[in-house]
Amino acid sequence: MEKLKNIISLTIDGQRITVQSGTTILAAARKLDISIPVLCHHPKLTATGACRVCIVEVNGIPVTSCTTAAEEGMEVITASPYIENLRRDIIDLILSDHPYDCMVCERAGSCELQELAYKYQIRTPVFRGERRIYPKRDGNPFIERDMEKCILCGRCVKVCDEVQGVGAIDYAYKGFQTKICPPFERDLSCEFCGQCITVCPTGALVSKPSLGKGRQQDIRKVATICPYCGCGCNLTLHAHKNEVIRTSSPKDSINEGWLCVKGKFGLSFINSPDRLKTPLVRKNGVLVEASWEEAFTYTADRLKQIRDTRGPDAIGGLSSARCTNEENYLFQKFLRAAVGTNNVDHCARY
Amino acid sequence: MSSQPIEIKVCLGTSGSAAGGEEVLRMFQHRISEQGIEAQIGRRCTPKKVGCRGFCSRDVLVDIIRDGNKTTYQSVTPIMVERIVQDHIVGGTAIAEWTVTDEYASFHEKQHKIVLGPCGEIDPESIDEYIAMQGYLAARKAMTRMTPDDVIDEVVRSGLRGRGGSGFLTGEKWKVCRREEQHPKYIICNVGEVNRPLAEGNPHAIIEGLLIGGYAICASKGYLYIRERYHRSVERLRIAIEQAREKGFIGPNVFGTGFDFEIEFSFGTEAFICGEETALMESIEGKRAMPRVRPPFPAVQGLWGKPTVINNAETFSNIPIIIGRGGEWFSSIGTKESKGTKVFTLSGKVRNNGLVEIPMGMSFRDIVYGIGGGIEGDKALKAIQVGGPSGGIIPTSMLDLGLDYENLAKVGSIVGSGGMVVFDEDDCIVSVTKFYMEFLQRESCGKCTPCRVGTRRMLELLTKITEGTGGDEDLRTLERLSGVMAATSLCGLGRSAPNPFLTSFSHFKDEYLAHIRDRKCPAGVCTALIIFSVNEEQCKGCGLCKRVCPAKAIAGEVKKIHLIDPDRCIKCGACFRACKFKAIKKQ
Amino acid sequence: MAGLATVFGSGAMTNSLAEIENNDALFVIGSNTKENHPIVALRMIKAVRKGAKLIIADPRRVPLVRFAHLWLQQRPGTDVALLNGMMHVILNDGLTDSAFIAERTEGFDENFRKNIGECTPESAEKITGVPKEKIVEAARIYARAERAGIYYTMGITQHSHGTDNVLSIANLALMTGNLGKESSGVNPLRGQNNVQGATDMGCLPNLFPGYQRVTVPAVRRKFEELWGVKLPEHEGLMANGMLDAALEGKLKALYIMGENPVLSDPDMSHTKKALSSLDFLVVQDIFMTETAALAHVVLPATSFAEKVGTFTNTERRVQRVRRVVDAPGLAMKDSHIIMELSGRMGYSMPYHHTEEVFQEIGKAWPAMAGISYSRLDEEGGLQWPCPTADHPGTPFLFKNGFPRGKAAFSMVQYTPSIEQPDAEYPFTLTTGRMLFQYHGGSMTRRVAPIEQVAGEPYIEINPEDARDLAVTNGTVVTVASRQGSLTVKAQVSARPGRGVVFIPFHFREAAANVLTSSKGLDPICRIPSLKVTAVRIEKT
Amino acid sequence: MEKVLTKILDQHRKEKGSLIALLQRIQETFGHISEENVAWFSRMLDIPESRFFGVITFYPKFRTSPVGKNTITVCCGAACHIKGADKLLDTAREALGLSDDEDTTADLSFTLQKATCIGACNIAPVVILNKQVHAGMDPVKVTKLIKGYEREEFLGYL
Repeated sequence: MEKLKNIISLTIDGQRITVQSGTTILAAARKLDISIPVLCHHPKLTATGACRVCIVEVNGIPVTSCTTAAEEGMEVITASPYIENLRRDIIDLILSDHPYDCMVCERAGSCELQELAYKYQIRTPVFRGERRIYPKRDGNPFIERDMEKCILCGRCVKVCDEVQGVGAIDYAYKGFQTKICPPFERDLSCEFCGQCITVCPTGALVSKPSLGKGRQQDIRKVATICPYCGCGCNLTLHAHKNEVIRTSSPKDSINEGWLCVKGKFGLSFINSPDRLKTPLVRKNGVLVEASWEEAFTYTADRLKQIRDTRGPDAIGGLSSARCTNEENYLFQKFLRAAVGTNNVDHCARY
Repeated sequence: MSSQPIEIKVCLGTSGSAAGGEEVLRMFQHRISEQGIEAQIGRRCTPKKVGCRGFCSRDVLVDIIRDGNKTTYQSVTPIMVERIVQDHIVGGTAIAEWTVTDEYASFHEKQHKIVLGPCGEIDPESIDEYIAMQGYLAARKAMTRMTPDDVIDEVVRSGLRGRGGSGFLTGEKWKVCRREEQHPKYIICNVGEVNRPLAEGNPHAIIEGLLIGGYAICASKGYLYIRERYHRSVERLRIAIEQAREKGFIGPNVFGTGFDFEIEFSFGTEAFICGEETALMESIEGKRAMPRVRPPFPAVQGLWGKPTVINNAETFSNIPIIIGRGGEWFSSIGTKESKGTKVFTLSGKVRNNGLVEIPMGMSFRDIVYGIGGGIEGDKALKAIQVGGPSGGIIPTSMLDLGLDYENLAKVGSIVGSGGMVVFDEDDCIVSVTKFYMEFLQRESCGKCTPCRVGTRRMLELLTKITEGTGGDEDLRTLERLSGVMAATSLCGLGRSAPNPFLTSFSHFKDEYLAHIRDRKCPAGVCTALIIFSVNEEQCKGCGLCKRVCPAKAIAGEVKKIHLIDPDRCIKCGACFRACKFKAIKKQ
Repeated sequence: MAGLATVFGSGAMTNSLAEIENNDALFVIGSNTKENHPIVALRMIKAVRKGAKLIIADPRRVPLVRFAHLWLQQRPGTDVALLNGMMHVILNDGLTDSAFIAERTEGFDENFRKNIGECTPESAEKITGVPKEKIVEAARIYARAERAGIYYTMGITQHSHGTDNVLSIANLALMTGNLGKESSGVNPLRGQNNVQGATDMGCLPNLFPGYQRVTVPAVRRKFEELWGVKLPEHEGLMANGMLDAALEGKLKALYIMGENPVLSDPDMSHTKKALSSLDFLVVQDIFMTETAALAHVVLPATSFAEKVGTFTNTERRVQRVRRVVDAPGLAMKDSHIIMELSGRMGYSMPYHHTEEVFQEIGKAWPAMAGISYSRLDEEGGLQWPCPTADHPGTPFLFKNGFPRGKAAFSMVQYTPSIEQPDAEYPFTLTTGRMLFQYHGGSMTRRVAPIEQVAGEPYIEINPEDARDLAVTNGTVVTVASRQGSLTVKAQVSARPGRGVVFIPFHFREAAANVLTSSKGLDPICRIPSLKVTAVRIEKT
Repeated sequence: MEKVLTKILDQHRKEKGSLIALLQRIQETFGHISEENVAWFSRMLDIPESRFFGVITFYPKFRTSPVGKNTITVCCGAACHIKGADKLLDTAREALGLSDDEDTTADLSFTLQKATCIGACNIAPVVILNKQVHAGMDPVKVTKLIKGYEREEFLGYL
């Protein structure tokens, strides 16, 4: 039972707010629509406190707002010149160990680091120095892992462990050499759910099949539903011209923004060259291309003929669990109303 | 003729052993039994091992206690044992030329040995000897006559602060944990590298302190976190635990009070970051030692998510003394805010390297020149680094500063767990700073940005300077970087990592500028900035330099002046060291 | 679904996916959730992380077992014995919810109790191979939990006694009152994106849209009015009945939309033979499937990404499908094809927009009357029943009672599966899906990266069996059943228990349904027994 | 092999030890922690291999390649550093014929390691050969130490 004593009030940038005890400063600030930049924080994962970008000032001391719980009477300043300078320098440090290849990066335009570099106008870092170079590329066919772009926020490690329950990757080595990788630096071998791509703030983890297929600004995004199992995951399909090149999922959906390998990577069948593109009619034992008119006429004639000679119950229909409600409705209506039989079923009704 | 037994105490600390202590002890045992010495003189001779008494530069140290007189021999080797046995043990005459000199007395005189007191006196593997000097009385007193709150009050009264680094008031920390309602609770003793002499010399004091602490916060389990490779410390603590368990001091129903307490080892492996409390807990849990964000503090949510107190072995060693003699007594030692004593490993270019315990507030001058006996080879003192790798560098001008938590904080340093390294005129401050930064960047866990990237960038900039390619702007960048790291790093390692640079830069700015503007290393250490050449007036043409030069960079005929080819010279310094006529110049 | 409908009067997941994470206990039986419903599994893992107890009953060590508190490895097809054993414990320990039983159920009578009383954990252990301690523990965890949910899939239904399994599960839930509340219920997880919808829409021989019986005159009259045409009075044939009728020459034409029964139905040669004996076969699909290859007319249809409409997911949530790209070539929307054919057959279906169809569904079935495209666009998805425009949808069912009044206990006794291993066919084959592939593979097998990591069929063999057969990873073996045989590479794995083997059914080159039997259908819902087939394994 | 692993596993389960304790035991037994052994324990304990690898690579003590019969550790703490630890390291490397990126001799007789401070600052510089600490070392002593040891028999792991 939550009691009233668990309610605390504090001020953030001079605005008063009342929150449940245990609420972080970051969460409280967001309630006030005060934006604090973050890189390692992710609302669906446990706090890490690693990137330090979300620092705010409490009693003159910088604390990470993503991990510090609000306290009664706390006075928080989110963007004093002192804090903004520190923040800028932290981002600068991250950029000093990050490749400057936004021009070819898949995430350009949707990269959280790029966004911060832009906001703080960091063109060349003050803190220049050696950058991690990893010549080896991961051979798995789904996830491009460019660890030079990794800012070690740890979101991927946490999502893989906490959400997906797999633990395919973890931090390895330490200090400046710290690297997130599969065991013994083998190629990634996992469920390939792509959750790590979803949470990655930079271009370190991107979908391999979509590399080079379309830039963020040239993409149309359409919300729809996954065609695979019955979970009904919400998908956002990213289309470039007439091709679906990538999938993401809205984070507040019933699937909470998570997908599986099929939903995330399994939709290229849409643009498969194997797709049936024209009606086929069997002639002399062979299926040959036909016009719609020919196919419709032939089909309707044959069905009518059978119905007229053998009765409507000589005709049956099998509908599909892959088709829409509307199509299924029309299908059974067709058999019942147009053909006149209840011989309708679907294969996967069990 | 007296029948009082003769005691022979052989120092078998890390240093004593390294110097051949075991061999010396074996020699004594062998001589005494083989030659029937005991029968010959009609009394018992008991050679025994004792822990480190601190004066390690003269190891192996051996005490002979005969008829109530203690004679200490220094630098004892196995060969010397025969004569000591004959002349001193049998003959009753000490061998004056082998005994310790005045410096041994002055080394000890200015110290105030509370926790180190029994080290070097008692056999660390004997609980009876510990009990004989009132061991476990404090624990008995705490558990039978005091409530946990009383114990905490006493520790609060003593003003004891954590000896591991942060210097947080021990009693206050315990109080927070005591208040937590969640159970079980844990109490952890970190046995760090500096604590090894304590573990080796008087392990029962640590166990007793841990036991009292466990009682005070109502923990049921104590952990001894220690690196596995400290074999001797581990072994002595293990023996101590077994003995204490046999006596019923740990285990179920301690002292019949119904309090159950178990102690377990948790073996760490080498990682400097494990000095950080939360990283240490991660390590005990078997994970990568990456510090956790705080709050929540360990006293509220620590090991396995349960309330936990962590102190180091020196802190725990003080506890039986505080309970035994009272917090009031303890607080009479030291300064206003820093009570008691602190153990340091005095090392570097000081004459008397060793383990010292000083009352808080003692000046660096007294430590270096009083206890330490001054600088080796009568060179000039340059600086003192205190507080471990992330401590600060104290210049000669601050020699009269009293060593306590407040003063060190004021000069940008920390007390730390007790490292003190002395540098002389031959040491380059920039190079030393670079060395510490190299260590810190290697030991950074890599979790937070400022420390992971910052330490690397600082190292790169310092390297640039020592290589003579630095510019003034690099100093500004270093300062700016220091500010970010100190303000925003996740744990103490990153926050204190700029200390060596900040303190050395503020006191030795000229030396930095010499590297940058003059491309010179005044101490002649930074190889990129030094040139070896032959002083023609002193060269006798002996050819030794030519022979030792690995790069074949020296040419010259016998009895004629030799020359160094600067292009070939790899600046290894072999010629410099080899020349008997000081004819090689280093600039 | 027939089972659940019998008990409660409605067959669907009683609860929502989001409720899973608030379960105190989860009983997952016959469901390889982590591979087949990966996102549901994430909710289950979340529940475990929040402190829930997870019990899994499965003949294979499915990946979710990693998170389970208890894993019961029952022999394939012995679920009723296991469930009855658990109920025995619950009855014995007095863990039943008597208030719930009294108020909301019927049939909890002497006979029922006597039947359960005979099913001791000891006897269950003998049948199932699960140690009785585990049965006892599972029963107690489930019965003592405040909010307990049961989750199952084809591991329960695809048996010659699938309906019994479902009834048994329902008994367990009813007995402990785990129904009609948030986070506690009986939840069949649907294997395909719109199975729920296809069923809801009345693609069933006995039911109109909304589970309304074709044989009830009043219902029929309502639909005759709505559709303006006279409708047939008797029930039609079920899918396998149609195949049998085709073989018998009674069914002459079949119109298949978006299905591939050759691969997905049991006993492939039987299916092929049946389809080949038709006078006329029309297949409407997006790929040239094994079934389409037998057709007289193949009509190119559109994929989900090329059309608008709605899908209903496993938790009865109706959600919008939207067009992303244009269909390739001359491919046409399925609805247009049906409308065109219907017109040519003399029954005009003049819809101008898909939404008009959806509106008509609302008229046919009151439970969906409150849902509209605009609401779906705004609210993201609605769970039926949702009778009015201001109704928020129904996250969990039976809050205020069961559609049939009182829920009925059913007396269920363990009956062995039809396919029993013997000396000639000593192994029990169970089939199912793997994470990477989907169903007959017509979609996933055209995705290159998926084929790269999981493009090869295999048979899982227990390490001890493998040793006896002198088989190692990659050894090609012949697997033969009473129906047929195939060759496939062995994968030695500790997942199945001894004597059990597993083949994923996605691969046409080693189609598991060559082996399965189309006989031994469940007497009530005519579901084939795909999970238990006796096979023999030989090195080739 | 499997028997040895099972024994370690049983003991680990009995003691409810941490992952680090397990890795220490594996290394004690085999001298190093092989990929195959990690895979085996990962399977038996259902702990992802990535956790093992993360811990192994965090602590410099753990190694994934076989260790030499003898281990020479040069302390490189501050006190040892200013007293010439780098030179000792170079000397040892040369005496053992190791290149900069090798730490173990080809015949697996020696492994050379660096230690951060081992806490024997007062007797710096120190070199540890197997368990024995050698104080006040210089390059000549290091060479002697190594050459003297090379002749001795080693009882080896398992």
